[in-house]
Amino acid sequence: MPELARALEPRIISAAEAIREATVAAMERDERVFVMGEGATDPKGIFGTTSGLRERFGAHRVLEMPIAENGWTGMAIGAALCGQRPILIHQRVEFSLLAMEQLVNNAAKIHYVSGGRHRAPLVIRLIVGRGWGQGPAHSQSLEALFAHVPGLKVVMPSSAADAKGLLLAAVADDSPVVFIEHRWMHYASGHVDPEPRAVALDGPKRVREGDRATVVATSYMTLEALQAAEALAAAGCAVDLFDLRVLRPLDVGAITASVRKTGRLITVDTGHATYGIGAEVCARVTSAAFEDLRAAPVRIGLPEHPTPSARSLAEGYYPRSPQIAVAVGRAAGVSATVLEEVCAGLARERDAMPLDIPHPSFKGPF
Amino acid sequence: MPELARALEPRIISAAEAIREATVAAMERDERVFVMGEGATDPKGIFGTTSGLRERFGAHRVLEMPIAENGWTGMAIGAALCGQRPILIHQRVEFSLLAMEQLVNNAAKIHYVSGGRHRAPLVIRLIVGRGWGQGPAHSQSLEALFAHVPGLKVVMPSSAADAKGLLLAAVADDSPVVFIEHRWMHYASGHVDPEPRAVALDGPKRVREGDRATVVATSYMTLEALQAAEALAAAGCAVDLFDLRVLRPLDVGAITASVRKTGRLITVDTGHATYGIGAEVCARVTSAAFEDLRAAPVRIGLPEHPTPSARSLAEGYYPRSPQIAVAVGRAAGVSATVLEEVCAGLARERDAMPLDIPHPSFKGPF
Amino acid sequence: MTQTTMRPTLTSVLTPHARIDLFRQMLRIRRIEEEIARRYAEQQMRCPVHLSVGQEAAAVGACCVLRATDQIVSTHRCHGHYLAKGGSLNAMIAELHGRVTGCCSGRGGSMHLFDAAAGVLASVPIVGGNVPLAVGAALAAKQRRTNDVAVAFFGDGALEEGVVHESANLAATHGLPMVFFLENNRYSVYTPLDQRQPARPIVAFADAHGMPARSVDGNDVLSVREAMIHAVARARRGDGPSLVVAETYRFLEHCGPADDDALGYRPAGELARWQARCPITSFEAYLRELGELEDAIIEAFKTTIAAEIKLAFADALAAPVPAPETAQEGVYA
Amino acid sequence: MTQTTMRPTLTSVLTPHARIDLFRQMLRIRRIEEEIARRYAEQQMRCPVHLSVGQEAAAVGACCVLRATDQIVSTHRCHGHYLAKGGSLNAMIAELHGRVTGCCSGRGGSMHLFDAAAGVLASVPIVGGNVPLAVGAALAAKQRRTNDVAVAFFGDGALEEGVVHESANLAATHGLPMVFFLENNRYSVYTPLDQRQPARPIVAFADAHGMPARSVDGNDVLSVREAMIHAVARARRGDGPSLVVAETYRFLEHCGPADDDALGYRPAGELARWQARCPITSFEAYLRELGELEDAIIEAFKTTIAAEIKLAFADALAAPVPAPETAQEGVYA
Ligand SMILES: Cc1ncc(C[n+]2csc(CCOP(=O)(O)OP(=O)(O)O)c2C)c(N)n1
Ligand SMILES: Cc1ncc(C[n+]2csc(CCOP(=O)(O)OP(=O)(O)O)c2C)c(N)n1
Ligand SMILES: [Mg+2]
Ligand SMILES: [Mg+2]
Repeated sequence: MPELARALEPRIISAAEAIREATVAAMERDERVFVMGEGATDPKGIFGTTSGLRERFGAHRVLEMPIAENGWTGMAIGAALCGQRPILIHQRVEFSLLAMEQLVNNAAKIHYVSGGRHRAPLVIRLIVGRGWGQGPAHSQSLEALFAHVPGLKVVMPSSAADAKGLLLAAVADDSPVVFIEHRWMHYASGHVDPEPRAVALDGPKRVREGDRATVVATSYMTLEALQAAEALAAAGCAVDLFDLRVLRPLDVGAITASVRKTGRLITVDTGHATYGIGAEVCARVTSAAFEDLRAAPVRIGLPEHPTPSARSLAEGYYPRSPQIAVAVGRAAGVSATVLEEVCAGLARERDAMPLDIPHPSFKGPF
Repeated sequence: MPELARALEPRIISAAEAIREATVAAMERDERVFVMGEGATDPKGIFGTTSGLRERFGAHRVLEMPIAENGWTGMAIGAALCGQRPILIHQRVEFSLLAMEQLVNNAAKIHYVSGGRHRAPLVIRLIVGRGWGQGPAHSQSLEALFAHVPGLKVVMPSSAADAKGLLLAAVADDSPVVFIEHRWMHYASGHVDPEPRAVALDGPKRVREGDRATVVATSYMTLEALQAAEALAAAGCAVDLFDLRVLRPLDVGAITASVRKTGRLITVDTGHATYGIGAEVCARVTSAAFEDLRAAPVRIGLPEHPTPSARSLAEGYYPRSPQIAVAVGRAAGVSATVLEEVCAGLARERDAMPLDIPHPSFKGPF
Repeated sequence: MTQTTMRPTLTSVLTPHARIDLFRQMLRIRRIEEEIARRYAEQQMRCPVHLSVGQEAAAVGACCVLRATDQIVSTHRCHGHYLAKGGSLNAMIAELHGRVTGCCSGRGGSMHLFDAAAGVLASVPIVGGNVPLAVGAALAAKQRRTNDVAVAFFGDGALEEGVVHESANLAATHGLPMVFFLENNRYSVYTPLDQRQPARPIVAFADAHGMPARSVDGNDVLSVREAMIHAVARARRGDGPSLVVAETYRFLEHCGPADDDALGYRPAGELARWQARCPITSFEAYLRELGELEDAIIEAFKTTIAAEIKLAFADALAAPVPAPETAQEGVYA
Repeated sequence: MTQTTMRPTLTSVLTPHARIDLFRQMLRIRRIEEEIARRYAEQQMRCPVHLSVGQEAAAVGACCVLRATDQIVSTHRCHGHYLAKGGSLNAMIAELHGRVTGCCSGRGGSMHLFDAAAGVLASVPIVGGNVPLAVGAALAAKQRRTNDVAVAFFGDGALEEGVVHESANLAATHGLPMVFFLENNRYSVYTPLDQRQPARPIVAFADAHGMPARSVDGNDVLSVREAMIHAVARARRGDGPSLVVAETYRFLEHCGPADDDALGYRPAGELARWQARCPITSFEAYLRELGELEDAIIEAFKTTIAAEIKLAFADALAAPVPAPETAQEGVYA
């Protein structure tokens, strides 16, 4: 393929590969950047996102960590205060619960409390979300815990391109950024700019346009919502779909503008609904666009119980595109018969995929 | 005083004393109940709430703890699984961040994950809120972090009577209950039933009645909101004021009914507003009573930055009764001039009290 | 370092029958794990599995000196401990299959095995997170004066978690009836010990927390048992906790059914060296030497075990899956 | 236990002038703390204060061997460390008064002292939470090849926190240039050591994490200095971390300005016994014996220090408080 054609050709890679690319670029660009985590150097390389880094950048920049999450989170903060720019990785968000003290009391506050003198430029990569029967302590999506804390930035990409661009921006940011990756998002593939171009951490992105309703989704749920939105659009009901992307600091300006137009708001996020991401989006947008809201906002999230391991229970646990389509369609006034057809189509698509695995390449169990 | 008269006489004690009374009663009633914490046996007895317990119940039921929050939280869970009923105490909510892993992964989930076979009947007492220049890591109100987690119950009392009754219910509950005490709430005094009568963990309590707006407050902010509500009532604007009390499981039934009547909702809580308690209350009530809402719900909470230590900065940090009155009065359509008067009165009351201490008996710094 | 020399005690004298039973138990665990591995690819067990093949002597040697009311707390790698302590095989296999008859009614999967009747208090998938639960069980035993002991199983990786140190300090300070049982299989997932901890005798952990320790050949069921007899006796006497370190090795991959030697994270020949010290074949050889074990007995064991396993899988597959509408039940007690 | 016997090294030889300066530094810290205590009741310093009276030899002995680019990380009880490392007195007193001229612009209060120029990286009010920050500073020094070392100050209570063990393991495994400096003042708030930790030599902590340790009379500034010389040299050589335990005692209440002996949590006579071993008066006696110190010098020190303190308080009180509308600034960098 001639060079120019190749440059114009879409370059389809997975989000996991995009994360790896962003990491390589950040490390090449700035020698203060280093990577640390349990498994960062192992043969699986954290879902492939760190594969080969140690060989490329050496052991002093790609650090294998003992099982001591609080300790090495504090260590990263200390190194960041001294001018380094660590990227921390927790293979499961649950492990990072051990590091909450360091993240909430030190990382989030040290810039503020020092009157702006200290900087803690670290990126904390957390992997959330569903897996193969992982059970309740290996499958949570706890982004709301981090999003509540002033001083942290919280980012959730939903595409390969954003995974790369937002991670680059996170590494370049002088504040601590919690970068949350849904496990199934790792398999999202798409065109990714070969250049290391940061995507600003400046708020939601509209991924589909329409005027019948406003849908706000996070991370992997953006993909489910997109399927729903496309099926609805085919049935004549086009909606605005936003990928929230930056949970904190939260900017709902574009969403509010959309709701002013559509009069309806539906949120779809990856965590528990109660005291979750959708609650804030609904509360804030309701405040800002009350007069234009024509129906009560609707939230879709996980039900209020832990993740069960058994497949038969996990089935109903995770909202999928048909449920989203129903909620959105109802809000947008789509007739019951049309909605039934839309859902049937989505359900057929969904059922063609295994329930507890994200991608045919996924062989479980890890 | 003759006995009958004494029985009818209001028995005014502080919430801190009420907590101590509840603990004594629970320990007397059930020998499986025991108390543990850093400082549980020391001369200050955790704001007086554990004073004398060790002398009364012995060292095997009142355990002094090393500075190892995650360890002894796990220890408590293990003891609870074996039939004991521990009461854990963290003098600052920040210390409990070290125990998030045990609380979120084990305590909250073990009953569910075991198909109902395991029980973890523990009470985790957390002290939140403001103090004398404590700075950012000794003053947070992080109830939203716990309230987001299914499997935990989360309770916040606002009066001495409720402190006693709700704590008794928490100890009797077979699920883990996070019992959150605002530091200034400890000084709230009132009549407390001498008998150990539990107050069911079943939802909000209406503490004032009116039809101009619905105000929902948590813990210490209920007291500030009550002052505002009383001043407004005196100016002819009576509102429904609810003390939320049980943050999880959340029951907004009575609040929704009230909003159907008043058409206005204002939430006032002790934590950060964004992704906070008020967001959920607003989102949920908006869903349930959308048709009857006549204005956008209003949230009052902490601003989106850490607690500064300096008094001049703390001043504006904590919302007080005048701000609440303004928000409520505006929502309820009180005229600007009336509102100004109301606020001036409240500000006079407020300014008569020192800013950073809760009670004249408080001598700082602890 | 408190490496008390081993001296046989009265209780440590074993009848040939008891010795053979230790062999049978190890063989049983091995066979069960192997069957799980064999069937895993069928994708009926849809949860991560951390198999304990190679570490059977630790599980059996530790649990054989415990009574049913003694409590153990296990990890992600819990099958062996659960079985050695007397946990129900059927409830375990059903759990791996996500069935209502599972020990967690299908809600937990392989990393949450427990059996109240057998004294398997809980298994916990968060490394180190199980250890303080055992401290709590020991505290409850002391408070309730049951004279039971609690045993925390944990791996070499767990030693890196602060909570394990906190637990040791708590147990030692409060003189609790408990044993810290460390299976040093030298790896945390793919990372060898020397990349995660400094070079020093692992038993120094116990010194730091003022408790006695003993390090034993974890592939020798009798050595493990011997060390546990002392540790458990000490705990039951009310003299407080101690540490037992069992030096052992995992034969299969960290998580999943396969052999992973090809990945290259183990030094060449290391796996083979340890396989040559297989806890089961070496104990078999020893018992044969003593004249206590012969082909017929082994065959009989194998037959019984095979039947039991077959039944457990058949029962599991025949059992209903939990009804979706039950998913919301039982969040609160 | 690696209690290397003390051997004087070249660097450990002190000139009389340097010796006197150690005295002056301790006296200065004492006087500053006393002035804070004296003025605390005026309620102009509206934040908790954890005074270090009695522990001056630890702070000065530890910091006197460090250079400005070496980093220390301190705790809630940070005044002494901050001053000994060269932190600005004016910025500290202003911080306690919540003024814009404070080292944290008034936002942190007494428990958040730091001074970038002096190498006081941070002070942290969460027990143990500061220690991994020092590990990170040591890591940065290694990655950036600065040849600086990092020192984590912590108390006996912090030893109970898992994160301190995690930090030790991290520093040892990665061979980081760092010193764990433990001030054992025997109490955590009101709770004595024996209610919180088992009986065992505290230096066993270091063995558990494969690093050398030395326990010294923490009220003897020369002993502390001597131990630090070895520990810092080792770190700077690239040989990894070590532990120094300074045995010492707190004279005032845990938090606040008062003497709290009347509360009864200290055994009768204990405080008096330690006061008799006051690090300052005993060093003074020693220097007088050497003939290096006399009344005139001491008086001169006192005068200078008093003037400096007076100025610091006056400056603080004269400085503006932060404007309320700035409270929202600087959440993100
Ligand atoms: C807190 C925490 N961090 C990381 C993990 C991921 N993880 C699962 S098992 C494991 C290795 C544990 O090693 P070890 O304790 O030696 O047990 P082994 O697997 O060797 O039996 C790790 C790191 C986890 N489960 N929990
Ligand atoms: C994680 C945590 N738990 C509890 C506290 C409350 N606290 C403040 S200082 C202190 C005692 C610390 O003792 P030690 O480490 O010996 O230091 P010292 O006060 O003796 O200097 C405690 C328990 C805290 N700040 N952080
Ligand atoms: Mg291991
Ligand atoms: Mg101390």
